[in-house]
Amino acid sequence: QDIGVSMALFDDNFLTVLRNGLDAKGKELGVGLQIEDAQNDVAKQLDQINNFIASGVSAIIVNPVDTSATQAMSDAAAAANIPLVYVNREPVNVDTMPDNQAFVASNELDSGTLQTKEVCRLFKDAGKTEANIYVIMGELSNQAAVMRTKDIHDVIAGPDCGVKVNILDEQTSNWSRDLAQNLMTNWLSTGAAFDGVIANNDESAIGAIQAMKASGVDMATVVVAGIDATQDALAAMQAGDLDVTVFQDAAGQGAGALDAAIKLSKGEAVEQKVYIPFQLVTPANIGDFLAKN
Amino acid sequence: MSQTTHGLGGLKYDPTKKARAPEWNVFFALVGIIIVFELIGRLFMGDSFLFNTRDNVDTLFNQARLQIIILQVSIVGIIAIGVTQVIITGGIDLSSGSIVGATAMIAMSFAQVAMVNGNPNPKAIFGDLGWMDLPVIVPVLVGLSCGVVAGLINGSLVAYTKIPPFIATLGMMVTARGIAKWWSKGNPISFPTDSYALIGKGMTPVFLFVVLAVLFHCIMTYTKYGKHCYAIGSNEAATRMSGINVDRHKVLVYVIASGLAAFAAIVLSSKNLTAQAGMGVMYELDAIAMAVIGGVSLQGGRGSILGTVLGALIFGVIISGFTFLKLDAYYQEMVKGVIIVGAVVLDQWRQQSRSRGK
Amino acid sequence: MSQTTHGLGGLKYDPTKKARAPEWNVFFALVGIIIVFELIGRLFMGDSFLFNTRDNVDTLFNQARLQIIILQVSIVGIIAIGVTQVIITGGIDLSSGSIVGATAMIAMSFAQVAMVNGNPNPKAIFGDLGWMDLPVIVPVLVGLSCGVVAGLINGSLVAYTKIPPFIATLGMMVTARGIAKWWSKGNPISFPTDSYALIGKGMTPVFLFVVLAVLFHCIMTYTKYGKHCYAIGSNEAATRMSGINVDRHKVLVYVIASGLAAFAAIVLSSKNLTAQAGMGVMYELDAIAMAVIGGVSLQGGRGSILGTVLGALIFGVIISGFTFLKLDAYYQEMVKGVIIVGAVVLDQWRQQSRSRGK
Amino acid sequence: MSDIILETRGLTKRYGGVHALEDANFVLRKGEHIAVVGDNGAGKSTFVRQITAVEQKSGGQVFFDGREVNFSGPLEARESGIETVFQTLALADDLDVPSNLFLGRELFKFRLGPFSVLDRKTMRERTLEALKTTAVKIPNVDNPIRNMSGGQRQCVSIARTAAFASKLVIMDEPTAALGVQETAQVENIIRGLKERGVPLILVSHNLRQVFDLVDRIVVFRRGRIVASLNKDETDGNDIVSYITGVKGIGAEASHA
Amino acid sequence: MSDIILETRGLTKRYGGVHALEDANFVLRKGEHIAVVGDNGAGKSTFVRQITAVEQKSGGQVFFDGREVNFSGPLEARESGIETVFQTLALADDLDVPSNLFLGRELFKFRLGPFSVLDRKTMRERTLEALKTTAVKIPNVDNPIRNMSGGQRQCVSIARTAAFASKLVIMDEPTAALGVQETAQVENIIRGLKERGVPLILVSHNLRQVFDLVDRIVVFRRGRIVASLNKDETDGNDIVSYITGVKGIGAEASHA
Ligand SMILES: Nc1ncnc2c1ncn2[C@@H]1O[C@H](COP(=O)(O)OP(=O)(O)OP(=O)(O)O)[C@@H](O)[C@H]1O
Ligand SMILES: Nc1ncnc2c1ncn2[C@@H]1O[C@H](COP(=O)(O)OP(=O)(O)OP(=O)(O)O)[C@@H](O)[C@H]1O
Ligand SMILES: [Mg+2]
Ligand SMILES: [Mg+2]
Repeated sequence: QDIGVSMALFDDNFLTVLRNGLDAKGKELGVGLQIEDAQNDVAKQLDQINNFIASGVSAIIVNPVDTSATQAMSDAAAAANIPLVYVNREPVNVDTMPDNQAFVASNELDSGTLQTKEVCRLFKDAGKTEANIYVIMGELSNQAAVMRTKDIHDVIAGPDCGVKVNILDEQTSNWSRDLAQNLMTNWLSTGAAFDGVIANNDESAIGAIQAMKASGVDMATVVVAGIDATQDALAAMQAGDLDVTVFQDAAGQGAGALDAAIKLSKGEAVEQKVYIPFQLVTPANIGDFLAKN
Repeated sequence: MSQTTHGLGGLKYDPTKKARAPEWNVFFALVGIIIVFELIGRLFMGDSFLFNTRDNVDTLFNQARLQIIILQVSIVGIIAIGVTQVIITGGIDLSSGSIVGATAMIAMSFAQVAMVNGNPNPKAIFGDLGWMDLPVIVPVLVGLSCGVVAGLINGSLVAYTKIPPFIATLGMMVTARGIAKWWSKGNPISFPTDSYALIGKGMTPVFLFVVLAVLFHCIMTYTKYGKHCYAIGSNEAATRMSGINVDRHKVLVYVIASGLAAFAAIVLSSKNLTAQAGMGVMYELDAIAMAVIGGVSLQGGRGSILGTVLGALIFGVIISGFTFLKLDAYYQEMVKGVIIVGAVVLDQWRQQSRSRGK
Repeated sequence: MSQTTHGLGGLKYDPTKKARAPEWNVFFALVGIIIVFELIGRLFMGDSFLFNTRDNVDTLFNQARLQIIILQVSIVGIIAIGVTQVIITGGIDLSSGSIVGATAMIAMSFAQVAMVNGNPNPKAIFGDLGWMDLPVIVPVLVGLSCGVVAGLINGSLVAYTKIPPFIATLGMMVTARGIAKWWSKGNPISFPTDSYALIGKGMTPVFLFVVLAVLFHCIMTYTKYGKHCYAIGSNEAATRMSGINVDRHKVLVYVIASGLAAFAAIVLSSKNLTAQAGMGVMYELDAIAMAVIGGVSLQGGRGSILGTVLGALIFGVIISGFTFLKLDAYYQEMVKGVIIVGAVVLDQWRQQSRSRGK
Repeated sequence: MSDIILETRGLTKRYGGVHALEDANFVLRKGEHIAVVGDNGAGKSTFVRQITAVEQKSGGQVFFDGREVNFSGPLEARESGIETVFQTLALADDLDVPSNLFLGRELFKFRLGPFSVLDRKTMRERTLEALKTTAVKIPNVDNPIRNMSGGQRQCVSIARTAAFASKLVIMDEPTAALGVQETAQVENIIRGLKERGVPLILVSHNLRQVFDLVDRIVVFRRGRIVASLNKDETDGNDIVSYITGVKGIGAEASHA
Repeated sequence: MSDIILETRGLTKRYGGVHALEDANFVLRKGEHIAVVGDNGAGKSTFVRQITAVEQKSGGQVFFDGREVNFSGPLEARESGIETVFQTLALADDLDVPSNLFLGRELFKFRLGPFSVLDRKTMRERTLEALKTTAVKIPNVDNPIRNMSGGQRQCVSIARTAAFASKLVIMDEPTAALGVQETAQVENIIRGLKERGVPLILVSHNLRQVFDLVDRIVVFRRGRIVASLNKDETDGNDIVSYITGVKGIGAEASHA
């Protein structure tokens, strides 16, 4: 029994953990997994699915590059009558999927919201009524980056925040630590005062932290938030540099997706939608997450 | 006097010993790679790469595999047809991948349906303007115009400001990617009309690729346009002195190349039923590699569309072969790099041994 | 007889009218771009780009900005020094970005500490072997060796199999990226030793960039190595006929280029305190663009390290200028593309007007 | 005035500090054949490049066919009727012989703008005819020009110019690479031009040839025109003394 | 045997179906000067390219300095002592004159492998001296070769060969682009080689020059050596009849 897996991206911290979860579960159950790297290319991903179909796999797991591109994938798999499971990102056609397709994912709306609300809370606790922040976005062509940035705007514009937060500037680091470092240094060179940095991912947050430390900024006075809860981020949090991050159970999602795929290939019924929630990570509960990602 | 059909006397000339067309080498490389996959499959996996081994189907070949081999390269292949022409004139086009991204976004936004599953289209870009459910000709023309405009800019920069094509198209690459992201602020655009969805459905991309390849093969071989492409790539100054309007010709070449990239974007977005700003990343390098593997010289002046098509097929076979062999994804990239280099080394080596006199 | 210092008589020659070095044009472009940013800043934002406007500091210039301008390009700049040499010999190197990725991963895995915040290092690659807390020389040498090996492969392919450098280094680009991903199966590698972290700390990258630039500028100008680079790029066949071992020279050039890329990877991973497989993506294009903006001809034979350094500074100024102007991220890419093209057009235009006789 | 086909007044070209051509005043009448001679590096090819607008002149005026011209490039010069064999032959190395001969003047089977279909057969036949007038031997005209010998290339270039000659022909050292027979043939082509009344500027180092073929000889020295002599009023030694500077404007300075 | 410096036996070269050189048997003795003449495209340059290993021969043997050689490239040929002026001049267009003259033989201030520091001043001075022997005029030797006239380029190439002449010198149409004075100077250089006892192969279309300079004349026709005549036993007309095929091996076939 062979199962084909198409991952959106290999060299992504979070997706690697998910992939490792899949792999471990596969070894445990003794199923052969063939994992392909779509390198963030929707078209390549669709081709990979067609290649799996040509090889006659018994089920396909897809970590979609683009959740709005899933219709064509569902169609291809349905035509060949091969079960399909989406993992980590919710497909657009979730309501019209055929019976032998399912998804296991988190709701991307939650991550940015959790993160920004916690930042608001920290500002409030520090007794501020108004705060200036910088926002570091991920790659602009990526949906997660767009969603998370939108969440930030929604929360600070909404009633839940309680503090008046001004965004001084909003730029992209393409998810990368290095560009985030340069970006932060450029911001520091303008001399404007700020109270926090919200980044779309942990790598960018760490880059900002490194730049601030190099310029002698007191890390206790700024709030820095990321998303992913990577090991580097947790270490930064332990060191008191990073204040907020968000954890999502990558390994759990991977294992869950494989379970569903195997059941579908045997013709068993599964629950079509499985949501796995995001969890907020702060210095208070960091201990629960150290061994997870 | 039988020699006069070939020339004007002088040395002894034996027309039967004419050099083999370089495309043959590429063809042999393609066949060689297929045989290697087939052999590995038979020997180590008890499965066949090309032939059908499943009981529920009764065709000789594994049809699904033959189809995907061509299908997965036909879109980059369409781009490569245009890139080949640019390279033959001695230029290079790094912008095609980004033009795919930008065109896909723009064209798709004119191809959206009003209602999805009974709800208003959540991603409608021009929903406020009511520009939905437009006839398919609108997004196609809009898309092609994007390509033509990009090509005009590329071509004019190269022809009239005399900056290196590498830089002109690099600038376009960065700019077009920026436009793609800006168009819908990074959001993907989905839910096209049924008629738009037909353009890239099933094996249609393959059909379009083949038609375009044949068309441009004839153009490059039999028309003034083609002859002048080779002349410019061979010696631009001489071509200019021969009274050819090299600048205007170059603009035309870049317009055709970008037009084909835009067309590929339309097919691609239709095939995927979505457009996103990251589409087409690195396609320019794949397209160039296909052309060069197919024997097109980056010096300009030499190569053919046929060669590029063979180069594209080599790519297709490699990708499918890797999945067939269940090669670990980590190794796929490493091996792909080696095969690209290997195919060109082989070609080079055969050409050299030929020029040694036999 | 005063002419004999320049030549052998014949035409009248006026040494005072000697053509201006092309680097001046690049320098003027750089100054022009700075002035534009300064003007826009003064007129529309009430702030200065270059000068200090803060009360708590009493320097004339905005020192932080001057520093970041150079700092953010010094790593790609180091790569561009090597790429410049490759381009001058008439080649091209597309692999440098991927070599950065692979080298960073490999070097970093030999530079890890045993304990992080009191816990065992969760990411230790060679934890089982106890290869942690190694002296800094180990990862540096390992990293440089990676570069040398990659360069040997690139160079040998180009020199001995005669395949186009575009393909040889494209193959290396794909392969090295595969190696980078495979090395730690996609996981990032972090937590280096303190001594390793010193290599890229603060302004050290700038210092290293400047030292390497001066060193290689002298080498290209005053030594046999440099002279032969220009000769090969100018006319490879002639250089070969002149009795120069062109093949061996090319290998050396590619080794130096990849070695510099590997060195840049070490500095980069030390600066970031982490290594990831995706590091260095697109650096090759930035490096090439810096060189070409700096007046290095992709035809080979012309250009200088000084030009490339100026090209790098143009990049740095653009990036900082955008942040200074708070330009919307969506527009940045579009404008960046336009500026790259603009800088080269300007340079081209000045050269042409000069060759018209004045 | 009306019998002057080409005139230059004060034509000047500088490369950086090198004064390659200074104040050249030159007149060519209809039907006249003029030779341009001079040392290596005297500025002869530079003079040709300014007239044909391969480069932009630094100063002076060019009159062609009765009006002042400022060609923007060789394309325009050619369209006005100036055909040139350049010293660095203007051939496309990767194309075969017929394609080179007809480059920019292809014959078509049917026309469709840039996508007009070439009539390769006719072009090939006409090529063989045109080349026969130069006596050159080429075993296979389908080979690319890259593979031709120095003399074969030169003959292709000359055949092209001769075939399309119109108002003015310029040849920069056309027979330098040619063998005995081919040189004789090319000289015949030039005589043919004379009969057809096509004016010619011939740059050559071969004084025997110059005296055989042309009406007037213009001597360049150090970027200046130092003499313009009718063939009948001079001889080889006289010309050589102008070339070497024993006679003429620069005579004193040449010993500096 | 020992006074033969170069010998070829059955040397053959084919390009695809083109038989450019067939069964060439050629002998050059120490100190001897030989001219190679023949029509355009007769295979003279092809012959030179096989001896100097610019291309790999299709068949036959080459003996140099007493032993059979199979040079892998021009580098090896040069290291064995064969200096050549190629018809397509082997110059690096973007480098200035001294750099071209000393290319591959640079002088150093101090040595450090590939990073040895060049002694630019001395090279420049020696360049001016070497060029003086060719009588060429170059206003500024710091300009790149790209900007030199045809004759100037040729002179740089010749000066280089003359300066480093060792066991055998080959010149492929060295004076084709040269002016009157320069040609005379180059002929003097060749006479100098004769005095120094350096053997020479001179490819030339100029029969006057050939008879002035060499001891023996080898005629190529249609890729074959059709005659090898001592200067004193022949004359211009005789040579021309061999070149055109009136005399010699191919005499009958030439009328086919
Ligand atoms: N682009 C240039 N830059 C600088 N100097 C140049 C350039 N082009 C030509 N020259 C110089 O101008 C002078 C005249 O060159 P030109 O080619 O006109 O000589 P010529 O008379 O044709 O000589 P030849 O008989 O050798 O062909 C030469 O000294 C040459 O070095
Ligand atoms: N690479 C090649 N491929 C095919 N044919 C070639 C090639 N090189 C040379 N030839 C042909 O070989 C013949 C001999 O060329 P070669 O250059 O030896 O002539 P040559 O005697 O030097 O003539 P010239 O006096 O014009 O220089 C020519 O007909 C030429 O077209
Ligand atoms: Mg000249
Ligand atoms: Mg020859």
